Amino acid sequence: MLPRYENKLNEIRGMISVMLSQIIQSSEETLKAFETDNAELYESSRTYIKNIQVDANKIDNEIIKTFALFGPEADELRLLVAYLKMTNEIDRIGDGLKKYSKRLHDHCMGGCDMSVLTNAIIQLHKTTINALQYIAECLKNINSCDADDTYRKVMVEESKNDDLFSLMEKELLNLIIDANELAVEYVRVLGTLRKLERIGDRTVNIASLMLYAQKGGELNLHS
Amino acid sequence: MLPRYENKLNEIRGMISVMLSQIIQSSEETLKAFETDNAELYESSRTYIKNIQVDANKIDNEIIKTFALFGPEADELRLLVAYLKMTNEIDRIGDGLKKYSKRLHDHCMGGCDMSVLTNAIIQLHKTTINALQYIAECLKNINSCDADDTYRKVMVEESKNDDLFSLMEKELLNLIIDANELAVEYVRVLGTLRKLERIGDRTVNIASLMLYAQKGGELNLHS
Amino acid sequence: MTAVQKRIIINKLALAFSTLSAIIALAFLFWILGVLVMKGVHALNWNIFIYEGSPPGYAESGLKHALVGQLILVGLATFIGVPLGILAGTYLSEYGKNSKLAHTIRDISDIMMSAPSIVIGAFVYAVVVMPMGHFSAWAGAIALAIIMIPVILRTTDDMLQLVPGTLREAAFALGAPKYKVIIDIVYRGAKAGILTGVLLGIARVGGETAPLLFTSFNDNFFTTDLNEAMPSLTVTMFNYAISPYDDWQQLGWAAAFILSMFILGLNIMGRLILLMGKRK
Amino acid sequence: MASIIDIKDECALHVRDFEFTYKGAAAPSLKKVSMPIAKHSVTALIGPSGCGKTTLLRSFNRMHDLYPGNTYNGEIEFEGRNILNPKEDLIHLRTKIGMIFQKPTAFPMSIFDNVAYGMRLQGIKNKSELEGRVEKALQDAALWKEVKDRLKHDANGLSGGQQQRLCIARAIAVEPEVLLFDEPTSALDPISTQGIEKLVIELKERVSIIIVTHNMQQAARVSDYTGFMYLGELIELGHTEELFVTPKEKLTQEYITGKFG
Amino acid sequence: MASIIDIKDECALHVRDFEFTYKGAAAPSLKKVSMPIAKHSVTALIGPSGCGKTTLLRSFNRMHDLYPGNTYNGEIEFEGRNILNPKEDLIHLRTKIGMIFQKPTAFPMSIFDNVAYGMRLQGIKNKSELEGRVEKALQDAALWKEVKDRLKHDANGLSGGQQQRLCIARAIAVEPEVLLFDEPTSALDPISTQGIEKLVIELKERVSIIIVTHNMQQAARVSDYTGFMYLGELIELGHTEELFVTPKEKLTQEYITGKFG
Amino acid sequence: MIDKIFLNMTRTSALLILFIVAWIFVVLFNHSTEAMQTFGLDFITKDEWAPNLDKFGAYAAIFGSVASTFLAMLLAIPIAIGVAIFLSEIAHDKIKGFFGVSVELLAAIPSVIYGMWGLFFFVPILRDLFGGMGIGLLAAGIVLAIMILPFMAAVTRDAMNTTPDILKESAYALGGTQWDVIKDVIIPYAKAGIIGSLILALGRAIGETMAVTFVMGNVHHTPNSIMDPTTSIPVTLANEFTEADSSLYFSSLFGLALTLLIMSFVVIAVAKFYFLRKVRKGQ
Repeated sequence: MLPRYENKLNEIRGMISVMLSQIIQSSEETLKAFETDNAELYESSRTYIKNIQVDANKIDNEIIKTFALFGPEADELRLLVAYLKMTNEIDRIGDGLKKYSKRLHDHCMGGCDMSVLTNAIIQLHKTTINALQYIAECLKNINSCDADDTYRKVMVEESKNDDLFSLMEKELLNLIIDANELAVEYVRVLGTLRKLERIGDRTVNIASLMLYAQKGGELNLHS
Repeated sequence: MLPRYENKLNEIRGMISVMLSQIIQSSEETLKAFETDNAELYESSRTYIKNIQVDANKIDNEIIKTFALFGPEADELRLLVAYLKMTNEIDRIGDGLKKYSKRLHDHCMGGCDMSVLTNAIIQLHKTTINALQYIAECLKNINSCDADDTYRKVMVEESKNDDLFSLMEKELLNLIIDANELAVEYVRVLGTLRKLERIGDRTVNIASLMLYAQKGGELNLHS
Repeated sequence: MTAVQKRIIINKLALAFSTLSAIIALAFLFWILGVLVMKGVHALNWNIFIYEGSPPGYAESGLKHALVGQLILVGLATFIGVPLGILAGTYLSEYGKNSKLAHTIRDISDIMMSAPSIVIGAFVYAVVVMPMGHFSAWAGAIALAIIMIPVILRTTDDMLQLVPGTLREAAFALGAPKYKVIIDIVYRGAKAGILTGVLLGIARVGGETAPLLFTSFNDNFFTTDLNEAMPSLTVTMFNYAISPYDDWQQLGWAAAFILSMFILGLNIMGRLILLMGKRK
Repeated sequence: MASIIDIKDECALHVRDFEFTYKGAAAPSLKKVSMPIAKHSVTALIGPSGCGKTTLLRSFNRMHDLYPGNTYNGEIEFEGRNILNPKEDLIHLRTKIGMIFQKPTAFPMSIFDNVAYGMRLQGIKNKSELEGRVEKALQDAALWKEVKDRLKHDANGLSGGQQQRLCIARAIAVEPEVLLFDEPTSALDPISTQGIEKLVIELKERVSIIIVTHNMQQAARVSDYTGFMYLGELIELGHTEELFVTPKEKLTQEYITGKFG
Repeated sequence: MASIIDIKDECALHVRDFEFTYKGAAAPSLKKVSMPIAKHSVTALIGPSGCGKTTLLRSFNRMHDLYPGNTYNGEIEFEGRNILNPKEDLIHLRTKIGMIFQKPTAFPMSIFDNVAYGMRLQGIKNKSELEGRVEKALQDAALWKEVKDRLKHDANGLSGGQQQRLCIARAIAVEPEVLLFDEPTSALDPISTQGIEKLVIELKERVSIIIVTHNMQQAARVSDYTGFMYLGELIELGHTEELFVTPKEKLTQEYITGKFG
Repeated sequence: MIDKIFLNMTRTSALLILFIVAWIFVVLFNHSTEAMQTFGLDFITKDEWAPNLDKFGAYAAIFGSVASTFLAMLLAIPIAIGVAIFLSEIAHDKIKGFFGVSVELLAAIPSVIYGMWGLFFFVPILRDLFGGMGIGLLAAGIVLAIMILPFMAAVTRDAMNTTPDILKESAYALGGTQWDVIKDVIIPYAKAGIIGSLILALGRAIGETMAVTFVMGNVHHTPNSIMDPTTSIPVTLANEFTEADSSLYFSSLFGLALTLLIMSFVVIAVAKFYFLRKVRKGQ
């Protein structure tokens, strides 16, 4: 393999890793902001992922160039296709996270009583961060990491995530019924938390893409 | 170009076209169901897109094979990458539409008073169908269609879509505040309509992918 | 009988015929070779190398005069013919290439290569022997050289052309002047081929009798004077063979054997050089 | 170790534990090769030079028999018999299994006579039958239009790509069951190459095709099955699409992604 | 009509309205070609056979002058002067612009002498200087390790790929500014090809490289700029990445997607 | 500078060949004018060769040359082609190598030795078989045939060997037998080369002196049967050149030499320009 080709593959992997770690940093900082109720942290958490869409598009274009120049085959082909699909997911994660952070910030400044939810939110947040960390770890050594294991672990986090969200949804709907004027606000909170829940789905997709890149078979994604 | 390669490209385009037309049929039938309040139509509208995710994955795998066998370059490379990204969007549209249809059905059977929204929903629905039809039309002759024009038209529908949705949201939030027990139901309606609104965003992405396939430049997607 | 069966039978017949003709041909050829070796070895003894020719009946007669004369004649011819042949071949391959002049020279020299050698003898007789007034080693050597030049010219031309054009271009691309390219690259690349050509050229003239008959003529005595008639193995062999004397005929066979071994040796050497060149 | 696909369809040829040793060689050049060759499909053989792919190909029509001293072992099944049998009628075998070579091999005769040659060997003399079959073969080889007005001309006047198609016409004129292609485009320009590739794909409707190529992309483009060979062994045989997307063996993977060496 | 990129960096060569006509030809083989060649980068020339890419390459070191009767027109600027000037010192020019050929052209001498040849032509006789520079050139050509113990051996004993690297060592030993590669891997196996491609990429640190290749993928792999030629014209010159993803000219597009013919 | 000197050296050497050939013609022509003026056409149509009467008619010598060559070709061609086929297509590698080299080495043996063999070993057999002296046209023809056989076989084999392996293989691949391949592929492919080399052998045979000097008989008389002794141009030259005692005799011998040179020139030129050129074009 030409060093140039190898460099290009590494470069792309690196760019995706950077995006992922920005997302992780951002979500960790959002969590911190929520725990400490710190407005500045909310602000700064979003700066990490400001350009995530631009980055994702840049990566896509690099992948296309790699296709054009090196005509990848077999594992490299699968890897690049997986990357191409991953950028979609990461981009959406970034977008969701941005909105989540902003709206959580708003909610906390607003009048809703979040206290009943606080623990659950922290939990939801943590499972999300865990899932993100698993995939970031595996991506570092995409050729040799245990993608099967990663997939399993991410799935575990995702189902925790699902359960937590169902719980909170019930809680919130109850709140809405009672809240009158604040109902609208609670509706919004629900929407906000749903964003976090979605991130979990997408991490599953990423894990399954990594599995595909490593093992082949049919590419299978879930919405 | 080998006939085999050309066939493969046509086959893939055909598969995507079929998916799109299934989506259009499904959404048209949902609209009809909503207009005539016909439970059976709701049911049948969803059968069109039952397998959309499977189909999307099948297309992705065909695209990967084409990459492996024919090492596409230039416009064909761009087209295949665009397809690979498009299947994501179409898959999500299908998923959204499925849920939308199901939930709209539920709402209509439920107790909310939708009368104030009926017109707006029909409008929203129509703009969505229009946008879908524009891209389906362009896809038929992806090499020669006026992708610029399609993109413009889809954008127009999308902004109509946005406006309509903001209007409805305001309306619904008002309803929620007043509705007490029915509040939860209204929250759900909002979520349902948001699904339809999302489809609009995705049609814009598809239109921009087609533009990329034709014209090149940098690949640019928006969440 | 099907078409295929018919073909198989015809095939067998045809192959049998060609095998048979090969056997006939080789039988004759080995007969000749056998005679040469038997007669030659039988007649071979040390005296041949020690004594000069003498009238029939003398025990102390040998071929020393003819052996030395042969070497002088062939050596002289090589000395004249080889440089001229190589230079001319160089011109054809490196400068003339596909020009009309080069093609004319090539064609004429090919024809010369197969021209009757006795005619060359007559020519040299007219232009060397007649003006000098007597036979001489020079005349013989010139006749042989004239026969040799086309052989060497042609092989040199062929062998130089075998050197790939890109090799020359590569040398030019490094900034080498033309004569350097020819000497450093082309000659070196065709070394084995040229050497083989030279050996084959020598072998070719070594066996020539006809052109010597009336140029260097013959002599029964040892001489190294290039301005005198000079004995050679071939002419001596011819004279002895047609003589009615048994001991002269014996000497003739010995000469034939020695000469044949010499020429076969040159041929084998040439072949080996080419083979070794190829193996590299 | 090797990963050989099991072909469910009918097989044109079936190689079993096949070993081939060149005259005087210490070790066999092909080691226990077993592979099915699917009927009416294109099977490509790829691998680095010296891997034995051409040696294997030339075993299918016993081409090695032209040079005495080579030894076969194992079995190659064709039409229910083992063609490695020393008593195999090679003339018959070679009319059933045709071959196309690296370089175009137009015989020094007219275009018509080239195509008619194989049929004449089989004893067909009827002029109108010959003419009909020559035309058909040339049409099948996508050459008829280009040469129909100069059938009597010397075949050496054709371009390289045309000559190669002529050789294909000559080979299919005798209606073989199998066609062997030995790097058929390595002496051709890209455009002629494309023509030959098209032809290979079209021909599989009627014959089973085995093609040896040093050009991986060519194998990808034209074949249904691909076999990867290395050091005289068949490492992997699979559906082309699968082999190029998800090779089962590490060696195959390394070869097709260019990591060798 | 042509789409030629404007190179902002310094140029190694600059071709302007260049026309070239072979001896006795009615029409020029190269028609008004204008192109910049970027310094310290690899520029690839691609196009169907007969498009003039090799003709253009061989104009850069006036190789055509070896065969009299060809005519140049226009300008090729190199180090501030027009090298098409009939008074140009060709021997000097060719030491500044080296060339690697389709087939390895190892001279019939030892490995050492091969590499030293160009330096000796320049009059360098000092033995230790020669030795040092030969070693360096061989190292730069990634050949030192393989041959350091047999520098006195005949260069023809090397493999094809090694010989081609030897030719590269010989060319860079005289420290040229520009290296011309004329399909340098067309006679090599895939593994040696990879070695040469690696080398080309490494060498651009020090020299400007122009490479003619009939293998589009090779151009894609090794070059920074790619020029597409057709019927003696330069149709497009652009960044390789852009040219292969989004060619500006329809002809380029058709060529790289294999739609020609 | 050095370039120029080198160029001039090579060019002069090359031109020397042309000069020598022209010179040969001029010299032979000049020396034979006396004979031509004296006899005119009679020189080649009359067969009376009587030095003591100063009558020189070369018909017998010319006839002898042509007849012995014709006889030799008749005998040698089929056998040479058979040998060539055997060497290039039938023989196994080891035999091929041994026979091939033997044939080539035999082609290099000096022709005078063939003549000696003919005289001492072959002529007696002919004498026993057919009576008479043994020496004569038939003996000359056979000895010439045997002498040119190795050359002919070697060149014919070389021409056949130029047939590319894959061309042969593709004929086998269509189900051809060895003979099919030989007659349909190899011989047509090498046709021009084979004919060209046969004619080259013919040229050699015409000019051959030493092999036939022994067995021709050197009698200036047109033979009545192939067993009759006769003479040929080179034989006459070899035997009589040094004995010529009158200028007309001498001039007649030069006339013979010129005739011979023209004959061989024409034959070889035909071979080269017509057949061998074709081969070169083909390749």
